[in-house]
Amino acid sequence: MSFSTLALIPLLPLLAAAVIPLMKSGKQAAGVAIGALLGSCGIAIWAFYKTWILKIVFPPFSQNWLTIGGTEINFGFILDPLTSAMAAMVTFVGSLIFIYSAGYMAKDKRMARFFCYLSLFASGMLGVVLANSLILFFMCWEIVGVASYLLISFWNHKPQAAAAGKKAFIVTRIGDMGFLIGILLVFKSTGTLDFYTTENNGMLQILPIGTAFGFKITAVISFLLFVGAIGKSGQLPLHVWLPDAMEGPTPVSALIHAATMVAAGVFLVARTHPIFQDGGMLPLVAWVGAITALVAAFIALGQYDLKRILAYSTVSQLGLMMVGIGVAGVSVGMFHLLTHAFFKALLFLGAGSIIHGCHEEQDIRKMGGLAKPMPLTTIAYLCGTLALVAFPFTSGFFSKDEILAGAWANNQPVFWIAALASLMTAVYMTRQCMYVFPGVHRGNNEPHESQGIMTIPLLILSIFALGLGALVRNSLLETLPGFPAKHETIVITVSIAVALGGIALGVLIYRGRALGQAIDPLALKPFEQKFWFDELYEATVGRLWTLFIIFSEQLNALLVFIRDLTVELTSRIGTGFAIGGDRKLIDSLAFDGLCNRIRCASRSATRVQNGFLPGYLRLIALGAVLLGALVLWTS
Amino acid sequence: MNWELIKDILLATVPLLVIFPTMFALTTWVERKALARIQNRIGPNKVGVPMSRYGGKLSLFGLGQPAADGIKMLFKENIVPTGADRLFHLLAPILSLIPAMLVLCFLPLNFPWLTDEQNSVKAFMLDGAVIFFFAITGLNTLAVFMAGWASRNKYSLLGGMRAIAQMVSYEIPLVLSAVVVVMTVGSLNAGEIAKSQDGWNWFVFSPWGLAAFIIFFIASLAETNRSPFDLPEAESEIIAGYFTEYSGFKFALFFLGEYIAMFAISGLAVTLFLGAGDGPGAEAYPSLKVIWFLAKICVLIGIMIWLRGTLPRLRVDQLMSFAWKFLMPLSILNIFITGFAWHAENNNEEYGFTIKAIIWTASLLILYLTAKGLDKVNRANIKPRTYQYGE
Amino acid sequence: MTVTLHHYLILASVLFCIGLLGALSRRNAIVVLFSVEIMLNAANLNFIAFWRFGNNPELLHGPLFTLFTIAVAAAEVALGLALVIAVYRHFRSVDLESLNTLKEE
Amino acid sequence: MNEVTAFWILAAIAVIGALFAIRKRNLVHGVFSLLVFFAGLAGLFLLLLAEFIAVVQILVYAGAVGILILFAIMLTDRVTGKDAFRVTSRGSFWGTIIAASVFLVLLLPTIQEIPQVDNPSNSEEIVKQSTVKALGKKLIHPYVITLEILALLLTAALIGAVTAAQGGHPAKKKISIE
Repeated sequence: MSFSTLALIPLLPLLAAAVIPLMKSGKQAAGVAIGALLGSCGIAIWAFYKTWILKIVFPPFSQNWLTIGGTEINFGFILDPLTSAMAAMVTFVGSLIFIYSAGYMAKDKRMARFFCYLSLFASGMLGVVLANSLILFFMCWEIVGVASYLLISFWNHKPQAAAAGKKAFIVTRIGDMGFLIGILLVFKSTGTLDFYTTENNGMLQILPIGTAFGFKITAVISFLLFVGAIGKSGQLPLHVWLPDAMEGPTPVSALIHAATMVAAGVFLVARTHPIFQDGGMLPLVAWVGAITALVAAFIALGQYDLKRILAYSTVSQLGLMMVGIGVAGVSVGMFHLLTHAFFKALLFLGAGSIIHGCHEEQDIRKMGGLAKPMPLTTIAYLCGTLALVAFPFTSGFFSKDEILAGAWANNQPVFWIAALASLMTAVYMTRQCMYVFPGVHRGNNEPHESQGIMTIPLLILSIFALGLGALVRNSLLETLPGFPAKHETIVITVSIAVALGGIALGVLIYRGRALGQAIDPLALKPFEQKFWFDELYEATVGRLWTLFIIFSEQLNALLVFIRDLTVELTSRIGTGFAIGGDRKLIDSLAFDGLCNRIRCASRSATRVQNGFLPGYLRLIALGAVLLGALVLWTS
Repeated sequence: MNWELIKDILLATVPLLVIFPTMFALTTWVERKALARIQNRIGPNKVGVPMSRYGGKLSLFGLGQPAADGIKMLFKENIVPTGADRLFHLLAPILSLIPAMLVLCFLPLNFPWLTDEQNSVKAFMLDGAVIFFFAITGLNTLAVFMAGWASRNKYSLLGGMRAIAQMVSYEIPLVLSAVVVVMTVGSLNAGEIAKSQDGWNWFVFSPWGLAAFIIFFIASLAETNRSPFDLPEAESEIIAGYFTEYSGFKFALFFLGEYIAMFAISGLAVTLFLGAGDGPGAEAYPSLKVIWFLAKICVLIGIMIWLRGTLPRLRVDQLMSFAWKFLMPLSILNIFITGFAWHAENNNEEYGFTIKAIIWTASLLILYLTAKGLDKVNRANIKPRTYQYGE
Repeated sequence: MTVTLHHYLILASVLFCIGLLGALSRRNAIVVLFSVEIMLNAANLNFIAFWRFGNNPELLHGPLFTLFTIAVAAAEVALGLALVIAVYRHFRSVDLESLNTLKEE
Repeated sequence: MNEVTAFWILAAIAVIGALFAIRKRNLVHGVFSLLVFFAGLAGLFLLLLAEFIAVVQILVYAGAVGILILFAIMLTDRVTGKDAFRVTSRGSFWGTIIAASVFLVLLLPTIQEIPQVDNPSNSEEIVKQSTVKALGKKLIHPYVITLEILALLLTAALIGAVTAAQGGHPAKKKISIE
């Protein structure tokens, strides 16, 4: 496994992205993109085999990239169990999604462009996974950001899609700001940006000592890195972009919101776990994750958009991953990340298939009765649902169990929050399934099953969604660093109870209802307080806003009154003065004079912006003079 | 003061100043005579050496014609059009002559009285002589523009612009075909290029060299505004192009500059492709080298005169598309072929003659077929001319 | 007296400032463009002078950099003139004073 | 006749050429002054023993750039400034002041700090090292990527220039010879 072979993993999709613009048809483009990613997938699986089965330890690859003065900046790739597992997952799920997209986007005129963006995205994500240097990591992270922007706003003729892309880009940028400052701080305190090197052990082994802003420096760094992770992974304050991003094509949702981009934040925390540990920031990670998980689960209960429910579910699950990393180390968080990637990709692709089958209908109130016309999709979707709600012995069950066990051992409040979130997960997923599959169809068009190129990936993924957890649990927990806790009886009990209980609750609530007929059946039913939380969450902000508006209106009225009063008074006084005969004084001096003076002043202020090109040039030159003088003066 | 250097320079340059203007004078006569014979006329045959005041002279086939022309030019009135830019009008012919004279210094003429055996004189042994040659030749366009613009005459300006477009276009195949030789020799030094061809190793004897020589020769015809590429001075369209408004001595300077440029570029062709001073007996008697060099130039000039008498003038669009769509692709291809051939020959020396034969056949074939193909492609859109009011 | 690095540096700064003067004070966009060329060439002179009087002439940094600068400058002139011509097409003028659409109105 | 005299002559040519170039009312005269400046600079390069650069300077600037600018001038108006026409832009006085102060800022450090060179190479050594061959080898070995990027840049600039100068779509009208 040489450096160049490893570099092929991200380079193949990049090459594909470069070549695709030359393609004539979307079919060719899809072929190239899928071929490239399958190639990467092959290499990644080979790497996975070497690191996991043969347990070979590869030295990190690092190469000088540029030298500025005495400062050397390296870039390189690393191959360790974490990386290879992640790379194998990304390429495998990605390949399935690519294949699925070939069917999903077949009628789109801009299919080639779509595959170009997809390949670019995959290449960026694989770069993130394989990077051995924080700066390369960041660059690929930004490529991911750009590609996600392009993909989310792919249907940019829809204003919402364009806005969603913009929103995703801007919100993640806020997180990236923190990330960038964190990188600079790392570089300042360690002098290296490599995660691992063979000689001086790299950034993660030599944890910086010192303080910054009055805190321990590792704490500051890890906080800043975590800000980046919050932005990318849609954690609580910055989660708003993720549901909106559902405006993109469904395969994009599957790729971005299940397997890859949102996992990047979690991966960042996993990768720099030693810093977090040293800085004592893991409890913060766990708390942010837990609160996100709960809040997102509640929000998901009140949604009617098929994909939006899944989006909130993703936010919630990402919170659980953060909890896992926070309470029980990399292995547990990554375990959930891997299993989640499969079953969430499955769910999204299933949702895409459903939407496709229902003629681009996304509202679950207008679905229903889809089990009969779409048997394959239904089976696959139910498999994904079972895994997501952590039905015993599906893959989600194993990974969530580890998280709960770790939380029970380290942080009991977080445990209870996570358990509640899991319960809600089960409820909303059951609600969704009840809406979609049984009963009669409420939509206008006749639903139909999707074509083979879309259903086959679904079936493959559902096998993984069900079986992966049991398969990899032991080797994963052994190989990756982490401290999985012992499974107390109460943990297992709670875990099974929330899953089964949630499903039971959902079935009980929704069975036999005239779904979709009532305007808002949820608000009327006895379990409304669950949704009351959700409504409250929006109502508080809304109320506050209304209050603010009322206050502003009052203030406005007051101001209007004062203005009227002033005008009245002024006119009285003015008339008095005018009648008094000094109109000349007031007009020419106080009023016109003032106006003229203001006009003069603003004219001189606009002189710098006068469209006079030589003037601009002169200003630039003047700037150069001043800079030169400054340098002369200071040296 | 470095008297040695100055002596060297004088020894090298004075002969140039003697030989080439003399050749110019003779060439004008030869050209007129040859063209006349081609067109079934007699040509200048009257002017000779007068024997007495009252008639009777030695006509010598009109050999006195150049001298008579020169004297006429010298004493003609110098006319500057009203509204012309007087300074530029004066400078233009001078500027057109200077580069042409300057580049003559870089020809490896090997005068026997110079000690240095590689080049004419050490001061002109520039490392990048070939590039310098092209750089200086490029300045000619400026003189042409200057003349055309300064005359304040539509035809002049039109001719000047035509000339610039033509020169700039044809400079590309010119340089690209010279690159072939530079690549093979591995030097830009004219002396070294000359030396590497000694003993009949002329570049024109290899397929790519032959192709490059032909391209070079065609492009040099265009560079010096010779027929069939004499559009800038096409008298039937734009009177006399950029020197419409020139007369007398200034016109003579232009004329001289044009012919010197012809000699210079032929000299470069001889240096690059025709073995410079190499020839029968040159090994034994090095002083023969100058003779051979000049003789080869004369042959090339002869061909140019012959072509002028034979070929009709091109149209502007034909001229341009010939440069860009035919000569340029072919010369680029030729560079690649040279590279491959050089590589193959140097790496397979043990096969000797066989590999050489294969490469030569292959490159000849490729070049020939490409030329054919390009020709066909370029002619694809040309249809028989139709006349609206004719027939 | 010999010619030192200083001579070249001062000459280069004189040339640079002549170019700057042209760029700052002329109206015609083409003149401004070739003033910029004068400035670039002054910088090139500095490169070569530093190379000639510097420590490591065998590295050939000066000539190489100048070579690249010349090539880039050629590209720049081509593009710049193309833009000037495009501007001329649009405004029928290359007078920088009349090209004031950048003005805030 | 030695190096110093040559330097002063060439410097004078360059400075006068540059001054005329930016001062001439007539643009064509200005361009030819600019060419004089380029030629003077090429001479200075020769004096600095950078022979190849001097050749390239003449080839690119005098040969190509000059012609290009001339073409641009011929394609736009105002070739010759009428006498009544103002050639300097508004407030060019301030431009002069700024240029002068830039000169001061450039001059001050040059006068103050004399850069010390450990062992300046003699001219033979430099001539031996700066052959065209050495330059060519440098271009092939460490700078080949730069060279290729440059080639790409030039291609892009060429295409860009053509596109920009063409102004939108080329005319669809086909000219037939009748």
